[in-house]
Amino acid sequence: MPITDLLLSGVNLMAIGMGIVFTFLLVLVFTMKGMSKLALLVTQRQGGVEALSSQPSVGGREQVGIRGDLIAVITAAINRYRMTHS
Amino acid sequence: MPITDLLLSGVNLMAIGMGIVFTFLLVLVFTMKGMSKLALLVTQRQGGVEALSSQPSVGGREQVGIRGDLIAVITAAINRYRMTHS
Amino acid sequence: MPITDLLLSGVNLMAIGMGIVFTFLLVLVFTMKGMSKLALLVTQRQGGVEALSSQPSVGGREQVGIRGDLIAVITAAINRYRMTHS
Amino acid sequence: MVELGLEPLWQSTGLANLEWGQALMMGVGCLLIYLAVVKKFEPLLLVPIGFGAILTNIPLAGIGGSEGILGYIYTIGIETGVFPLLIFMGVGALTDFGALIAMPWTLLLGAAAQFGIFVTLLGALALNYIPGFDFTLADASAIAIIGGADGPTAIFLASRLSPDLLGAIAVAAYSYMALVPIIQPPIMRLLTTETERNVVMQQLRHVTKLEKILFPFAVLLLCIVFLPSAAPLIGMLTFGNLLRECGVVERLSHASQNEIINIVTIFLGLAVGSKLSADKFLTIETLGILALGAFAFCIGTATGLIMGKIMYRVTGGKINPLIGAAGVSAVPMAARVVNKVGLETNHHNFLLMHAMGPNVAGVIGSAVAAGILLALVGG
Amino acid sequence: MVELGLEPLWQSTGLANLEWGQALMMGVGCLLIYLAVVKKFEPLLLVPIGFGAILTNIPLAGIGGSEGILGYIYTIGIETGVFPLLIFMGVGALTDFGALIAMPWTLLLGAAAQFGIFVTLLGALALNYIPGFDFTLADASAIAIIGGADGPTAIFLASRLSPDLLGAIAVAAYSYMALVPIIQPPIMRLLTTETERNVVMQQLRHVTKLEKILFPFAVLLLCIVFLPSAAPLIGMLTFGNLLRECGVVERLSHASQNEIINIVTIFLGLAVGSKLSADKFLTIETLGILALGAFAFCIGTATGLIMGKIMYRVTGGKINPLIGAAGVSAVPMAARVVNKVGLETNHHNFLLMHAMGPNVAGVIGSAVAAGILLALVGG
Amino acid sequence: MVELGLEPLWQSTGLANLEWGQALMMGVGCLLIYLAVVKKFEPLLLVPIGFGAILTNIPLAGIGGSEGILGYIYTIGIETGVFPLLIFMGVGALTDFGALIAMPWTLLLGAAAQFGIFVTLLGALALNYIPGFDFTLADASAIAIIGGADGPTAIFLASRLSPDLLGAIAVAAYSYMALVPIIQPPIMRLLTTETERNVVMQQLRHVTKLEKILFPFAVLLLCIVFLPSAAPLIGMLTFGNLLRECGVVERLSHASQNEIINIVTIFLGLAVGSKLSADKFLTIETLGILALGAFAFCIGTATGLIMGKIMYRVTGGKINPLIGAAGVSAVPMAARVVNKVGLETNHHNFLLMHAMGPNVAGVIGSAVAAGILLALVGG
Ligand code: NA
Ligand code: NA
Ligand code: NA
Repeated sequence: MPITDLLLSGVNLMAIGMGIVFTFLLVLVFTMKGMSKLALLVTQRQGGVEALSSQPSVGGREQVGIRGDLIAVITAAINRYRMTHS
Repeated sequence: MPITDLLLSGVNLMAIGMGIVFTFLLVLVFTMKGMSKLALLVTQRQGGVEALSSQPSVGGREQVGIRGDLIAVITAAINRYRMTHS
Repeated sequence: MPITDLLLSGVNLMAIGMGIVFTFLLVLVFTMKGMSKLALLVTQRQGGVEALSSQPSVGGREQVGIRGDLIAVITAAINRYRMTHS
Repeated sequence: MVELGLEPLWQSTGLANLEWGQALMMGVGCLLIYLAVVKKFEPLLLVPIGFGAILTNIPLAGIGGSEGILGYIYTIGIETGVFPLLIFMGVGALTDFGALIAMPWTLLLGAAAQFGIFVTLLGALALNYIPGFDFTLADASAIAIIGGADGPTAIFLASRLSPDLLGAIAVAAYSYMALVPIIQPPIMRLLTTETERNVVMQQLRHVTKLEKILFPFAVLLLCIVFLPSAAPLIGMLTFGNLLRECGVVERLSHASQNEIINIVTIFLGLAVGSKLSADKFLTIETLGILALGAFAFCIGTATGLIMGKIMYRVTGGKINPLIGAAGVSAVPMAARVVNKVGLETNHHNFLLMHAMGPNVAGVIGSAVAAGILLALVGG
Repeated sequence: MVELGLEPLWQSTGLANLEWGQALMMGVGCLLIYLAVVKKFEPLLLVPIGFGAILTNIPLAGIGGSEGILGYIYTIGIETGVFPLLIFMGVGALTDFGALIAMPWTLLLGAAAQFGIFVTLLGALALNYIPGFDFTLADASAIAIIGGADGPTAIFLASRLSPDLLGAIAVAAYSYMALVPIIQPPIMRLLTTETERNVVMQQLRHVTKLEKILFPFAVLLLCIVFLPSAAPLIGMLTFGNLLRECGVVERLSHASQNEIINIVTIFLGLAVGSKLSADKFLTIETLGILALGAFAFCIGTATGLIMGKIMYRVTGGKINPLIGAAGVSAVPMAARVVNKVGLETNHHNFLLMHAMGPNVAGVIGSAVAAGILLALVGG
Repeated sequence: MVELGLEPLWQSTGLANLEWGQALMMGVGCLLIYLAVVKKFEPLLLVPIGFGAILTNIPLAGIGGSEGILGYIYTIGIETGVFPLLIFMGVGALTDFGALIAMPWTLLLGAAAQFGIFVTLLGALALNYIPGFDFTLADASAIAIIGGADGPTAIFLASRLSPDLLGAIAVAAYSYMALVPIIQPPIMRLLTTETERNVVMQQLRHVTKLEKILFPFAVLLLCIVFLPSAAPLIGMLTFGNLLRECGVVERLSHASQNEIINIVTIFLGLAVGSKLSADKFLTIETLGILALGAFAFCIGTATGLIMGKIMYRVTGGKINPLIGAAGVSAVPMAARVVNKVGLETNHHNFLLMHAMGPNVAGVIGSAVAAGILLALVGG
């Protein structure tokens, strides 16, 4: 295939490609907004919002929490130990 | 194969099958009883019954035990800490 | 192949084999000595010897160290607890 | 040059290619995931199976095809029988046979409950009288094993005897295993009297480490002598159990109980799900299989209970017949159900440990039954 | 009899057989390891890739050949596409899409950044004007995906469209992902005003567990409807994410996030490294690929920022345009860079969480772009 | 219709089909497990090998056959050489070469101990004078590597040079490695004087992180230059070690040291066990291999000690010759034995760390020897 034709194909690909990418993600935006509304409805109807809602912050995972607790406890134990030891 | 023959085969299979299942597990009952006696003999001859016998209860695993200890220790440490802190 | 020829081949193999093994490991000795000198130079030039040098003893791994610390802390906590409890 | 027309673009969308059967099967996949997540039905298996069902029914993508990832996993792991055997190794490594060793007679409860398998076999063959059904003896055997209430055994046998039905059989097996708390209690109440359910069993005796180490050898020995066709299943089960009990290979025992079984569970589930394609699953036969599966569970529970009642009589009331219901396997769900029904009658009657004996006996029992079917039908 | 002469002995040494190209490629391998260990460039991938490059270029040993361990791993894991898909499953299990769910409009930033991919495609084709370059449309597409800034996507697409270029493409993808902290900040400062960079975004709203569970289904649904060719990638990503979020399969989620992804990462890296053989890598095309890769990252960053600026205008200054730069993917590096550049301007402006939205949107965006290229070029 | 007669039923039992050789080999399997569990002989390998031997000799089941699970594992993992290489990667990740880096001259002890390999090669060939033995040069080489006292190296070489003898060779290698505490001490006491055993060696110097990172490259470089045929073994060993020491890929290092090596150990053991079938193992050649294995260990220990005595002289008494015995590999057993024998003579003389140098040198030494045999015999 001559390079010019290749480039033409490339331009076509770019047009189609960015078109689909934007369409896809734009539709996803609205799908997610619908989904969130649905989730809110379901969660409210079930009453127990707290039971189903996740942690306030986005990042944390349970494991981290547990480890954090462990470290806190141990730190406390060390401090206590040092305080009473000295 | 006509369905009647199939069903006959099925009845045969059931007879043989349940026969073998019961024979197998019945023989296993006696094998296990023999095995347990043998184990008792060996264990007694070795004297150290305690060394070889497992935990009293059937369920527990070592790991759980270790974790249990850890939790107990940490709980104690926390209580201690709170008590002296307040 | 007659056994005598096989044995001759074996003797040849032994001569070549041990020769290469010794040559290889002897060259490795000098390579390692060179490498250690190089490492010393690089490490010294970077100033922060401490930052790059590993633990004094050869064996230990970090994990072990951490576990060791944990056990030490917990042991201390237990002792502390027992002391104040009794 | 890449074609730009809207027609080829449209032709590459799923919308243009989706058949109603595929859409329906994706719905089935979502339903399985819903049951797993919300109703807690065997989630470790039903989440991957459900998702595998969705993925395999996506038009054009060919994920379950011979060049797709699910197709590869199926070929390597299920067609060879390797994955269910590795799960069995993990089950062996996770299972404490102590309760069974302490009460060897409960093996008979595990034997009786296998009756459900063979009655279902007859039922499957009888279904052939209905137009639309055409089960061979191999098909009927693979369907019947659902009554064994043991997922990996069912998948292993189906992959050998009737791969086309594997999806439906696996789904039925795991679904009914999850439904045990709903299926079993009415049958248990119906077949036992309150006096029987009230029986408090004596505490289990100590089991020594040596007995636990010898146990896998005893089971394997009998399997070798009487039923070598069950040796792959029983062999991997006892191997896993030996790793667990021998006490000198903690690393390997841990790997069997965690890494291996977890990894294999994900892949097994996805690969089983890949058999839930519309053309294989949306048939009248699937309905038959689902009906037969429920039937099998009920029969197995009932025969286990009846054997329990016999043992209650023979021992002069020392055996609570409820523990017979645990003989269907479905470890540890069935044992928990026994415990719950026991507590309903007598608030201080904890049967969990006593039910674990027939429960694990049921695993051995259905592996034996699978071996028999393989030997007599699979040849 | 074994020959004893010095000649055959000498002939079996590496010294006698080493070609300069192989020596050079071992040097490249060492360089990658150096960058990984000392400069901390994506060490999880570049250490195995670098070592694989060394091993595959050892003369006579054939480690990367059809009978060597790296050859086996490549055939089983990369040629089939299984390894990048398993990595995608792990990425799904490791990724919290909460930030994206809280701000769905940031998906558009992830869309805009994919412009880098398609511009690079044109660039690769234009390189054909230079003698020595002869990229097909498939080659150009595989190269272009470097602009997606997503390693497994690049490896998956290259293994399908242009296996010969896979080594260079993977190295370029991971190298530039590691270089994000150097490539992006100047472009970010150039294209945004201080007022824009100063924008403090409002805190993210709570995201419920149900939303997080529904999210993978929403993404997969659109993929099925519009772009089934992206279903392997999107399917495994959403499967991993469902394992993570559904809360009932902790064992499987843990296995995806640890055992599976770690094991596959080692093997994927070694196998990619085995494609860094002298004859495949030491070509003028590699130079072109490296140049195009840098170009792709710059364009992607720029278009992400421009979309950020548009959203800044449209929302009346509620969106900090810097977070557009995170749309290229390179999770989580790009989001961290956004946070750092944001803090330079305003010491109290933490953009990390807000940048995570476009950052993970970029992963979806490049998987979509890969699906398009597969559908239109891969056929 | 399924045949119901007692004859076909009987024909499907193991009892009717068991050959005495199979029964005997199951006994051998049980013996290996007994030694592993009760005597703590290399349990991580001997438990799976022993169980694999039992499974593969079950009549009719075909577990070790081309359609059985052990057969699949053997084909995929051992025939390709992949499993021993992955074990080597794990060994590299688990091994701290610090003691060797601190005392590079102890490499010579690891070299001297390889003499056992080549003397055994002669011995194996000489056995051909006895009727019934017919070892080729390849067979003899595979047998000789038992003297390397390194399990994965022996399995790797045997799978390449003499697959039929693999079972016997692997069993001999691991058995004698476990017997090191019994085989070595008498030889150590015989060949050294009390004065020599009394030598207290000076404490090892600090080894920097940089040296530990450069070490795998140094070893691999020499391997590339001099002996590319050893590159698969040395390459994976040094790769594992680099993962361990480079400090930036903790996840991968952990996976190599745990998940990968544990999983592979289970499968490797089972697959090796599957080669313990009656027809392959119950031959006069196995007796020869067992005898030669013991011989190899004795010679290797002796030549290691003699080199230790030479170094004792040359250094004016700074080297305790006992550490030469650790040169046979058998990590870490041989080093512990040295420590124990040293403590017998002098209660304050801890040689463990000093013996680790020659001990890990022995691993490199036998990999080098394996490379030589592959290059000269395997062609
Ligand atoms: Na059962
Ligand atoms: Na991207
Ligand atoms: Na050695």
